[in-house]
Parts: sequence; C-alpha cells; structure tokens
Amino acid sequence: MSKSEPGPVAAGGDGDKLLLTLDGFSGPLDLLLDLARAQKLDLAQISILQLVDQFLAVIDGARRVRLEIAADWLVMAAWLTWLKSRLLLPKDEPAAVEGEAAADILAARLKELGAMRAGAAWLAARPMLGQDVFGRGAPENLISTDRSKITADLPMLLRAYVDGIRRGTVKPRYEPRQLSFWTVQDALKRLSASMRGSAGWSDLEQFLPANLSGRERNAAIASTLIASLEMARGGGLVLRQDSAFSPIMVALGELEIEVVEGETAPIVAPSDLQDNSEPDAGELA
Amino acid sequence: MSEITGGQPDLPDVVSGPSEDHLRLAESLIFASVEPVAARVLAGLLPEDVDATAVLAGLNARYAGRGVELVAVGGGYQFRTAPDLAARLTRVVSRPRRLPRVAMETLAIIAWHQPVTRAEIEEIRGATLSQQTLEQLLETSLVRTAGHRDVPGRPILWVTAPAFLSQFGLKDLKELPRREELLEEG
Amino acid sequence: MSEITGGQPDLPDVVSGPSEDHLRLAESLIFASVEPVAARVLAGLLPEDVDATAVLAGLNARYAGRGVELVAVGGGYQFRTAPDLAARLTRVVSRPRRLPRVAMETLAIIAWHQPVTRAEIEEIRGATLSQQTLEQLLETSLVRTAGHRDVPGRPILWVTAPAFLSQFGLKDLKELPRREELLEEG
Repeated sequence: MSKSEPGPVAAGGDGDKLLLTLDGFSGPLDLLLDLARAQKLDLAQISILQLVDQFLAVIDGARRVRLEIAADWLVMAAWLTWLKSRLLLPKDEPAAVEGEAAADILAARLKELGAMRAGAAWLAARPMLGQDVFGRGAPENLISTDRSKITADLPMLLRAYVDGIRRGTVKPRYEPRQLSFWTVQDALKRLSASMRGSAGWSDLEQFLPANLSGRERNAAIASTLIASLEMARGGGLVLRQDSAFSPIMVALGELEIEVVEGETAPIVAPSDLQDNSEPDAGELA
Repeated sequence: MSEITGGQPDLPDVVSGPSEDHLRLAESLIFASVEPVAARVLAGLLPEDVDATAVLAGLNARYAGRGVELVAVGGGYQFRTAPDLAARLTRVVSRPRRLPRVAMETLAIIAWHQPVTRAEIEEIRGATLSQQTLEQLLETSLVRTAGHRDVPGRPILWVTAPAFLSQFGLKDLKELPRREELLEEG
Repeated sequence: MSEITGGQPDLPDVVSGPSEDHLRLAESLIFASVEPVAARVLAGLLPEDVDATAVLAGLNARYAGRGVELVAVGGGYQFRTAPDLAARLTRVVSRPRRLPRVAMETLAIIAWHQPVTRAEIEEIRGATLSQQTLEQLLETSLVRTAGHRDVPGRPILWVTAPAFLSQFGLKDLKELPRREELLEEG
C-alpha cells in the first residue's frame, strides 16, 4: 500500500515545480479535485475528459523527471486512461455507455470529496475552543467526597464471622525463633577447645567469638562465663577475679578437660536479629 | 419558549426577569463547571416553579457583549471568552496546535458520514488514512469508536465525540450544514 | 445590578479610566487563565497609559455581589464562586469504603457474641485486637459500648449499634443466622 501522503521526494532537487505540486496532494483524488476546481467552480459542470487529460499530463510530467510515483497514483492513471478510451468512443457503442457510467462515478466522488473539504473549511472557520475562544482556565471542583459509608453486606459479614472463628480455633503452630545468640553450648565447645594445652592465666573475654557487639556480645560473655563455671565445677578450669568488675581470669585446672563434641554453631549475622517485633498474630493462620 | 443561540446578544424578551438569586446560582454553576451545563441540571437546583431556560436567557443577556459570553454548546451552556478578544488573549493564554489539514478533512468526513468505517473514509478521500491522523483525532477526544459494522471483517465504526460539539461551538449535530449547502458555497 | 453597555471593542480609548474594552479584556484573561493573573500580566496586554489596577478595581466592582467574584489569590486575581453559593452548589458524592478484614471479623464477632469484651473477641479470633480497629468500628457507628462486665477490671462491653441493622438490611438481630448454622458448614 502507498502512504497517505504520496509525496515523491526528489533526490536531485532541481526545483521542478511539478514535484512540489504533486507533493502537496494527499492522493490522486485530491489532485483531480484541484484540477476540476481550476476548470469550473461548479463540480457538476466539469468536463471529465478534459480532467483525465490534465491528470495524465501531470503524471507524464512526473515520469519525465523520473519521479517515483506511488502505486495508487499509477492505478488511478491506468483507470483514467481506460476511462478516456471509453469516452472517446462514438456515443452509440455499448462500451461508451460503460464509460459514461464510470465518468459519473468519478464526478460523484469528486463532488463528495469537495463537500467534505468544504465541511472541513466550515468547521475550521468556526470559533474553536482553545484556539479562538477559551473556557474557564481554572474550573472549580464543587464536589466533596463522603467516605463515611461502608461497603458491606450480610454475606460479607457471615464470611467474616466464619473466618474469624476459624482463625481462633486453628491454633497457630508454635515455631521458635531461630536462636541467634552465642549459647552456653557454643561457649563450652570453644572454651574447651581453646584452653586445652594452654599455660597460665588468660582473660575470659579472649574466648568470645570475634566481631560481636551490644546485646550479642553481652550474651556471649554470659554464656562463656557460665561455660567456664561449668568447667570449673568439673575441675578442668580454675577461675579468679581480683576485684569487683575486674577481668575474670581462667587457667587450666587439675583435672582433664571434658571434650565437648560437635561443631561450633555459626553466629547468625546481626542483620537477622533486628526484627524482633512480634508478627501480627492474625496473619499466622 | 426562549432559545439561546450561541452567544448572540440579540436575545429574546427577558420577561419580568428571573430573580437575582437564580441568576447568581446559574452564573456560579456554569462558571465552575468544566463541561457545558445542561438546562435540566440547573433546573434541578432551582425551585420547581422557576423556568431554567428563562434564567439562562437572563444570564445570556447580562453577559452579552462582555469579555466572557454564555454560549449554548453540546447540549448545555458554557461561558467562553468573546471571539474578538482571541488575538490579544493568545499573547498570554497558550493554545494547542491546530489540527493539520488531513486531520480536519478526516474529521469532516466522520462528522458528516457518521457512523463511518476507516475504509469508507479512505474511499472518500481517495487516500490511505494514516494511523497518526486517527491518533491525532483520538487524542483531542473529537472522535470515538461506536461498535462495529455488521459486515465481514466487522470494521470499527467512527463517530464524533461530545468534545466535537463543544470544540466547534455546536449545540448538536443538526447544526452542521447539509452536504448540498456545503457545495453551494463552493 | 450592573447595566449592560453593549461592549464595543473598536471603541477608541480616549478615556484614561477603565474603558469597556479594557474591562472585557481583563475579564476574559482572568477567566481563561489557569493561574491567578498578576496585575503586571494584565498591564502587558493593556495600552501603556492604562492603569491595570484601576481596571481590576472596575472589574471587581462589576462582579461584586454576583454569583462569581473577583478575588486576590497567590499574587494575582482569579474568579471564584461566591462563598454562599459554593456551599449550595457543592455536591456530596458518596464513595463507600470497605472495612479492613480485621475490622469485619471483629464486627461479626461483636454481632454474634454481643455483649462481648475485648478480651473475649481476642480469645475468639486468637489474635490481639488493636485499639485502632475498635476505633474504626466506632467511627462507622456500627458498634457501640454498653457498660461494663461486672468482673475484676470491669472490661467494657461491646454491642452492635442501630446503624448495624440498616447496614446489613436486618429488621432485628434475631434475623442473623444462628451461630451453629454458620459453623456446621465450615
């Protein structure tokens, strides 16, 4: 299909008038109407034969300057050539009647396009809103919204009741939060592994896991102290504290340290510990 | 029954005159609204024994010749600036670009032939209708689709939208001149 | 009431006071502008020897007591609906909203278990009830409080309010299906 604006674009740009003329039309019918208008103001009285000749002359001219002509223009040219051949026949030949009918159709189409073009002009001549006349620039919104009403009917209420009851009877399964603190068990493992073979007194705090702070560090201190007390009770360690709040020192005791089996539990990253808020109990079901 | 013609000052007799209160109400209602206000909307706000058309006629008379005029468009009434002020106003008030010729022609075909299919528009213009042109018309809300024609392919039917009337200051589609009248003008 | 002077835009402005032409221009400019119009913007459209403030004062006088008034806002001038009419013209549009799930369930429990304490509602739903949810329900006037239960702590008792019946189209509470009927299906 051709484009709606079959403007042949000149490659050379030799400023041929014909090129510009053809470019200004939105289709072959558009050009025909223009030619007809130039012939006679009243579209009912134009000579179709003359019009055909003028149109074919324009197309020929375009061809001479080797313009690329869109398909619908060529189709129209071919049809007009056929029409011309019929119109030139003597009136009594059957083919001539065919030609007359075709000419009438063409005339009717031109008339219709002419009417529509006049319609467009009529519209364009009216004072247009936003162009020639203007409406209120800042209209006022005299509507206030009332949100006090509720959308709810009895079926919704019944449903809500059944849901609410069911929520209450289905007890949410208790899921303990993953322990994220340094446990006594962890401390026992670490302390027993580290102390074996050591000599002299060491600060208990040396046996804390690295990179802890705040509550996690406090928990680790408590766990490690409990672990050390437990080991001291078994005789594996001895503890001493020189004064209140001074460092707690540990050394190997007289008895063997009981080996605590197992891997040290990993420390959970601090970011996992931050959300301590209780989840909405209603969302558990 | 008095009738208001698009912003014409030569308005019929304003009998004994609508009350100032009713005029004020009509004035503020139409002033505030974005869309043309139908007479029956005004009537709904007026006491039952008051004729809304008479109030509108009175309001029209009051604004005749002023910088803002009451016009009857698209089944309702709207205030608009007087056309003669356009040149000076547009130095300050911005306006959108006018529709290109192809779009105006297509709009005219839709207006006079509605409901019309795209193929019919192309037939009348003798040229393919570009998507861009249809989009321009849709963007300005001047046209809309109105179902399908019941033929093979079920092509979409195009009609003018309410904004078309208001844009061109028409009371209704009957205000469009007949096709024969268009041709007579040449 | 202002008199209509049948504006003649091509009137030569010999007078230095606000001529009809200047009033029309100011009127249409302020009408068409999206933003309030500053006096200097108007001045830019008027001949140099015309005082824009005087034109605005003239326009203000013309609209005094009318349905629409000229008001100074945000460094400029704008037409606004007269306050007494704004109240009359304001249309209230009801946009009902849905209650959140928790509120609906709480309402249902109050309906079937009334009078009921907050602790009982929590027990039935197996979840804590936020103050916010109860306040939401109070706002809708669907529930109300009805004294205290005579136990330690004297907890507030909740019951449905009259609006509850009309909301759900019930003649009385006996029209609610019995609890047993509801729960057997579940």
